[in-house]
Amino acid sequence: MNQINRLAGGQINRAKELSFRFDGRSFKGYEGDTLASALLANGERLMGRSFKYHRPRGVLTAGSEEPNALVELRQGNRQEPNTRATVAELFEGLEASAQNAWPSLRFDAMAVNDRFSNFLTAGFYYKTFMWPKPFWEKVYEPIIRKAAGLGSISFEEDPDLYDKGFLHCDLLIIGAGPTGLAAALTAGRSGARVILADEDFRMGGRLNAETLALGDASGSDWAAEALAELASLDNVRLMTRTTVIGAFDHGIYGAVERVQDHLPQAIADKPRQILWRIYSRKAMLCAGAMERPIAFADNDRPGVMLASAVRSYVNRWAAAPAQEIAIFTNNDDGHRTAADLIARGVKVPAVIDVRADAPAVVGAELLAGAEVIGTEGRLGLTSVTVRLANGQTRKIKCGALAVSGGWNPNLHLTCHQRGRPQWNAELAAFVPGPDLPSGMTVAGAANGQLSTARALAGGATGAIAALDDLGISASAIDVPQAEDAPIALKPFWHVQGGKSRAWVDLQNDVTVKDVKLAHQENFVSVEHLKRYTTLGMATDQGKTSNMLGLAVMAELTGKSIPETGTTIFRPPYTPVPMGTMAGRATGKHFHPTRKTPSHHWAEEQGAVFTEVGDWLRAQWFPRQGETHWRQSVDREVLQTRKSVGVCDVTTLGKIDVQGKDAATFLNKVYANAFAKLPVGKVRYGLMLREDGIAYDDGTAARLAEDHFVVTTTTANAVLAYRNMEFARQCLFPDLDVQLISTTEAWAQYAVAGPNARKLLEKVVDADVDISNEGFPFMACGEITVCGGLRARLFRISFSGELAYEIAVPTRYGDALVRALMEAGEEFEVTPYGTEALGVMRIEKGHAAGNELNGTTTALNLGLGRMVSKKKDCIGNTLSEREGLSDESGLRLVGFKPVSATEPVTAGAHLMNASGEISASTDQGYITSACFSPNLGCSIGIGFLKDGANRLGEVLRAANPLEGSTVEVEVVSAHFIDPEGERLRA
Amino acid sequence: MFKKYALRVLFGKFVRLPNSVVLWGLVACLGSLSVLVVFLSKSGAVPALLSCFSMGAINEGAMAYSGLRIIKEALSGHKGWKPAWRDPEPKGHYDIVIVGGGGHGLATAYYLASRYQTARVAVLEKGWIGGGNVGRNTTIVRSNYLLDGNQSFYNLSLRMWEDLEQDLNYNAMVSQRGILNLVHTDAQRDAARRRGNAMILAGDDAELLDTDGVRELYPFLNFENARFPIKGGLLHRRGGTVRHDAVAWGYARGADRRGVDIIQNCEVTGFKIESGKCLGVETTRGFIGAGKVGVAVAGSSSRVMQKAGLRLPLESHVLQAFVSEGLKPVIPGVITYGAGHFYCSQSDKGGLVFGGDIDMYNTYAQRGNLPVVEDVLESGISLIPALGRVRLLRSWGGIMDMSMDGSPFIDRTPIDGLYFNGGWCYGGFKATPASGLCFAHLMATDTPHEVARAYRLDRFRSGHMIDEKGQGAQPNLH
Amino acid sequence: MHKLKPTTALGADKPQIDQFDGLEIAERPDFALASLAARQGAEAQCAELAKAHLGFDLPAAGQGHLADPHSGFWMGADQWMISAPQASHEDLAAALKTAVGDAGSVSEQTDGWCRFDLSGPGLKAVVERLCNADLTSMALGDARRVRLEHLGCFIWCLDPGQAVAILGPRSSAASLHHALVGAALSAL
Amino acid sequence: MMIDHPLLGLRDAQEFTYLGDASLIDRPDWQAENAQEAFHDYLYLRDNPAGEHRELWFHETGDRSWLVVTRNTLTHEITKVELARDVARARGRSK
Repeated sequence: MNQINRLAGGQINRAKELSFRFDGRSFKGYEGDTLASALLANGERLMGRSFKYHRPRGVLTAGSEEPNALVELRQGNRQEPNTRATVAELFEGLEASAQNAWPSLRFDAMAVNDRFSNFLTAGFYYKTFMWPKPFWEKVYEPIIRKAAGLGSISFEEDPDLYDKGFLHCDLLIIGAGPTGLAAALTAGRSGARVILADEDFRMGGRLNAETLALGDASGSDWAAEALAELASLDNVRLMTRTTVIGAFDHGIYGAVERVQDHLPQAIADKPRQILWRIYSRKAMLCAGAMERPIAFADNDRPGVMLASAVRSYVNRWAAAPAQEIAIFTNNDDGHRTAADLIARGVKVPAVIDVRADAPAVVGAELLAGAEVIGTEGRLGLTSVTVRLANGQTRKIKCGALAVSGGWNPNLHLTCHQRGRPQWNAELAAFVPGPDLPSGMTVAGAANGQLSTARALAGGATGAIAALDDLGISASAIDVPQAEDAPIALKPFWHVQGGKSRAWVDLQNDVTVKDVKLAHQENFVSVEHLKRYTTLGMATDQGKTSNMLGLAVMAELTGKSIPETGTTIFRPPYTPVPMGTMAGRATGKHFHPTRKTPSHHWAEEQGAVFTEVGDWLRAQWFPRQGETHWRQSVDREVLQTRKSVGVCDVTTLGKIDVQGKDAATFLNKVYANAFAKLPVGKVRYGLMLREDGIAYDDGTAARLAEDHFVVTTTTANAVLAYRNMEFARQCLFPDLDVQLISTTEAWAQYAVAGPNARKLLEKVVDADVDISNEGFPFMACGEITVCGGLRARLFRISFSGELAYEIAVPTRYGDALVRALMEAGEEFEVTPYGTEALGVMRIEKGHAAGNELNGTTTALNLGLGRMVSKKKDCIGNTLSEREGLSDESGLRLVGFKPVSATEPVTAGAHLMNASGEISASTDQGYITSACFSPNLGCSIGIGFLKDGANRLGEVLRAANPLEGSTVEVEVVSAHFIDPEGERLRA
Repeated sequence: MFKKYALRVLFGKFVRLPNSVVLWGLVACLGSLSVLVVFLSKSGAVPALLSCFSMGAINEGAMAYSGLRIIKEALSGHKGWKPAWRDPEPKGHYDIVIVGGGGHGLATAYYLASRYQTARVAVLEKGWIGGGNVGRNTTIVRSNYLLDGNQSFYNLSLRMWEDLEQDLNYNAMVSQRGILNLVHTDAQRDAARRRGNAMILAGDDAELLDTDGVRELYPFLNFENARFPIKGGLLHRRGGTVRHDAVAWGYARGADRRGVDIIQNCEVTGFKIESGKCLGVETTRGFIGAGKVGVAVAGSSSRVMQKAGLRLPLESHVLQAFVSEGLKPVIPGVITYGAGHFYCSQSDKGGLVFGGDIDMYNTYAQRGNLPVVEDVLESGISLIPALGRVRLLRSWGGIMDMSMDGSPFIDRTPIDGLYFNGGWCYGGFKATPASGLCFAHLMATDTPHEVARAYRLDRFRSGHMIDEKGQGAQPNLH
Repeated sequence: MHKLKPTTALGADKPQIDQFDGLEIAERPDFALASLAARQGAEAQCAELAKAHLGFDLPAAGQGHLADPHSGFWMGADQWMISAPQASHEDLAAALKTAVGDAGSVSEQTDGWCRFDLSGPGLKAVVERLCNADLTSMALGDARRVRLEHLGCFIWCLDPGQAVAILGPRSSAASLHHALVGAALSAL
Repeated sequence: MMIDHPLLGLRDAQEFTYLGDASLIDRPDWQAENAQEAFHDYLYLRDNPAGEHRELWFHETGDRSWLVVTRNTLTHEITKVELARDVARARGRSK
């Protein structure tokens, strides 16, 4: 049975026949079809099952608002749940399967829920499943979760690429129906930068779905002509398959372009979809309107459709939903549908019009003042039962029912900034309110101008007005003659009476009965109604149901619809793949990767790398025969302390501070004093937040009276720079000081260990004196290395050894590290990574990130004396608050295990030697720990209440998380060379 | 492997039955119950049976919610369901007026009536109850706090969640599915260890997982191609989710049953303050006198308290939240990315509920902007690449009362008889039961509840911040 | 002359060049960079001395100047980036400092940045996938700081609509390059 | 959002880092009698208005200038943008 319901004509390419599969069966369709139109052409009405009752469902609409016809598209790692058959373009080999049905779409066991619907009313689950208590999580909820949900995912990584982009325009036109096309022609001819976006793969909107004439051309021909002209204009960008999903602040719109969804195979390196951020100066919403259904008993059977959708399928896709199509309407649109169907040779058994004074119909029987009170057919409509004006009932045989309850303007985007729609009594619909997103205007049907003529005029004049605001003058285009039918509608929402349930929200199975129950239980506010019944919460976001629900509630409360409330819409306009919103910055490219100057060299050495912020740093350098990382790290530490080691410290933030007030400025941003630091000297500095908490430490080297180089921790480089700019621009605007980051400009290496000087002497140029006298501890200077290359040398030490940090322009960093290693060969120099660096700083009790955790003060860190009381600096005043200056508060101390073989663990909490182990007896915590190869045991540093006065005390380090408690002795945090003789050597 | 996993999540941890058995199990239980009731209704035993089966709400007799009640109503056309709460006219004076008909305000009223026998209590809501953050959050409940001052409070709150449904006779779907906070660096593991230990020491539960432990729970996370590899996670099994709207409705119903007047569409426009004492509130429905006034209005805290001339240590920011289209079971618990802004759970209805960071700028507009959406999804897809083709259905925004240290306030104000509850940042939902209880305790007894002593408005003056994140006095960083 | 061999930002000894249908992406290690900031109260003097040395007026906000040997663009309030061929101006910063003396603060920036030149008819299509710079509004020499794949970069107009230089943080050169190539493959 | 930068024109707010109320410019005198009280109010208390709000934004991936933006917190409408340094000077801040 090949395309038994395919009619002649239509905007499909019959030259290109396509095969596809649905629910395990093969079908044929044509290029230009959607999955829905192709299935209808093949006589298939059953396309899905509803969410709760698993009722058989067919297609209701011909657009993205479809609530029923949801399928799983494609296979394997491209399996795509909840795809609307109405917008899925047909392609050769398309595979779609039914979802939320078991074992099959035709026989769905879960349809038994429908039998129990009387027990499963709105919100029933709030009232039960509470007994016995444990059953909720163990029995009821698992069953409910299993039964709920729609489509399923493959659990495999999505193989497709997603992209992002940025566009700029004077005028963004959303929707390419008659209104949008008229607007685009007007604006395009004026030379303004125009973007015309439409979600469909064929622009023209209703012009492609109606048989109306524009001037002497058919609607679709006129559209094609207009599009051809627009395509020829460089200043106009046509974006088909592009849905504007959100209206954000100040003229920024989000738009999703579906680049490859209509292709059988993905093209390598090309994105599946693109998220465009459109910067518009003005925007026109020309999104048209959506027809709305009428609720009546069993109005959810496959074959019950919106009248406009029926016209779309018949006129655009040449696919008749059935051989006999009855019509149920409260307005003239139903009659237009009848005319179109009859013209295409489809039998129209009756036009059922709720209006007693309905106009006559040619070629079909008119049942004026009649209502549909029931439908029949298990998997598809076979007949409808009608209550005639005279009260008699009559059964009418039909395979489809075209329903028209009037039109709702597509005003969704006008609500994205919380704008509220207004009620329009003539349309019996909400139209855009006054508070629109800045820069947006609305025209055509979206603005309640439903006739084609008004749409065209609205688009043209709207564009002129919008451009006029921008100082761009556009001249009027001559709009063609078109129908200008008045609105002839009798507000009618649902048929009273009828034995069975009448559906309001088809997908979520919300019926008129549920709305009544909500009202009965006082869930009368629209938001309560939605949340209690789940009305409008389905994947169609209530596009076809919200108005109906509101109208039913209005009847129940006896209020008008606007009094009852409005519902506003939120982004996205239609559901968007999460991958599209993510774009390219995922997986390995989630963040940029920052590499140090020695990265390639370290790779050659077989280094193991670790993430430090966005940086990749060498963690350790395994040598032949080393089987465990500890072996490598221990060796690096011991060798550095014994002879000499080299470590890439480029990642530390570097900020150039210049100006005649540079020293004064540093006095403000550092807790300790810098004014008197001599040129050629470095000083350790501690930065506080204004609240008195220490947040970063580093050094400042004075290269000249008016020039300092400040270093920050790797983690805080950006923050420290921002804070310094804040101080410079906002707090001390008249200081002569200039800042610029030079973090990336200089490759910097620490050379540490007893032989550090000997090694460096072989690298620095002969005229540079780095003897202890010529270049003592904390000296700094601009020197030359390796035969004249400019470099900076600082005699500072994180390891506690005799140490220097040497910096050269980054492009020479690779060469310098090789030179240092070569020069160090005779001393068996070792490169060391962040692990060894960490071990050595813990052995010296230097604070780092784990200690600067955002809650610790200089006092806690044992640096209280550094905070100068003689000068103003950020943070000193509030650091004196009682809560922060407790003399017996937390202090940074060291810890050693009482039994040398036991581990000290960072994150363990400190408890007194005896007594209970609990939060109330907590004495502090260990922040950093490591195995010290020099002390031959593991050690740690951390914060202990009144720590300074508890040296020698034995405590318990409790780690219940990992089931261990270790006895530790409180010691000075300076485990090695407490007098600091080595670094002065 | 994924199929096997899919099956496991499909049937949940405890129920390992084939599809059909599960299905017919449900049918059978409903079926037999209905038969039972039909039979019993003939014998006239229904009322007695109902009251004794009404699940810890005997006091409510036949009004109580229960499975049997549903069957009874179903068989009698659902005529018997009464309004979940009344819509009374405001009285001229109440002993205690609560400003704010959100989760915290309604819970406060419920506990005032149920635990502190406060006779005349009103809740004033400018819109419709439950329309603020209690209806806009991502439904997570947990007690995984580090600092003294927070621990005992959230510990109590989580214990109250565990008994909530029986207490309220309302199924708020408290579901302790477990919360997993991932760690990606050694420093994060150290911090997680410190936190996990603090949790255990405070009487909460925590487990430190390694990479394989995480893989066992969530095999489909990005383990192979991650920018920031998953090195483990801190698992809090008693954490989970709760159906947020139901919390507001359950408290409202419970409070209403106990005589509390819930007055919707009643906006407070000012306070009547004479010689340093608050005597009541001016509202859009006239003056309402009160012995005590408690304000629990979350994101609107500054605007409301400003009417009493008070400046607060907090800012209002918008937090966006997102839900995907409905899916068959994917994510059993709650998972939180440690290298970006993303956390996610799956509702019983099937939607993935997720969120990330706030929009960063002060705002009272319940909507956000695109950069944060992109940031959240970049993080989400980086963590769970299998979600690429799942569609984002809806986004919304809630206004967070972001405090200066990320911790809340439950305290008196300098104005006699005026009390304040706020500063919940985006952690307000999980605090609802304890917040209500402690605020009720404070107002009823004029002494702070022992677990909420630290939540003082003047703690910054004395330097006693409760800063879990260590971000200092910048609300948008907490 | 010193004996240290430079590497490019991508870590090779030769600059990377990628060809696409309509676009060339060329790594440009051959430029020296230095930042110049006017001292407070010495703005006019700084501008004067800089002009004498560079041969052009320090550009206004958002603008730049292209010439040989010196080019430059505005970087921030009273702050500019100056560029010159590396081969002839290895000591660009030092020379500039000598020229402006106490009227300006100069910092070497040569290796703070990596530079990729994008040229060809496909430029617009690729740039619109990378950042929010509106090429049609950029005149010769104009420079904007933009956010590109989470990186703060400069985009510098070398030939309106035809060629730009993109300067990014040197340590992230590989990530930046990956983004540029990815966008080119995607858009062209 | 778009911020109309006084020097660069309209820039995407995403290029900026937000700090908070512009009153953070008015840092108290550390030597004043009630310095600690003043600093407390300065750092911790906020008007947090629903309406016009003067606030500090840092053009982080831009020209590194701090701006004072006057923005409505209900509508997000921006009515004024100034260089923070000019504002600071106008408020009499100096060295």
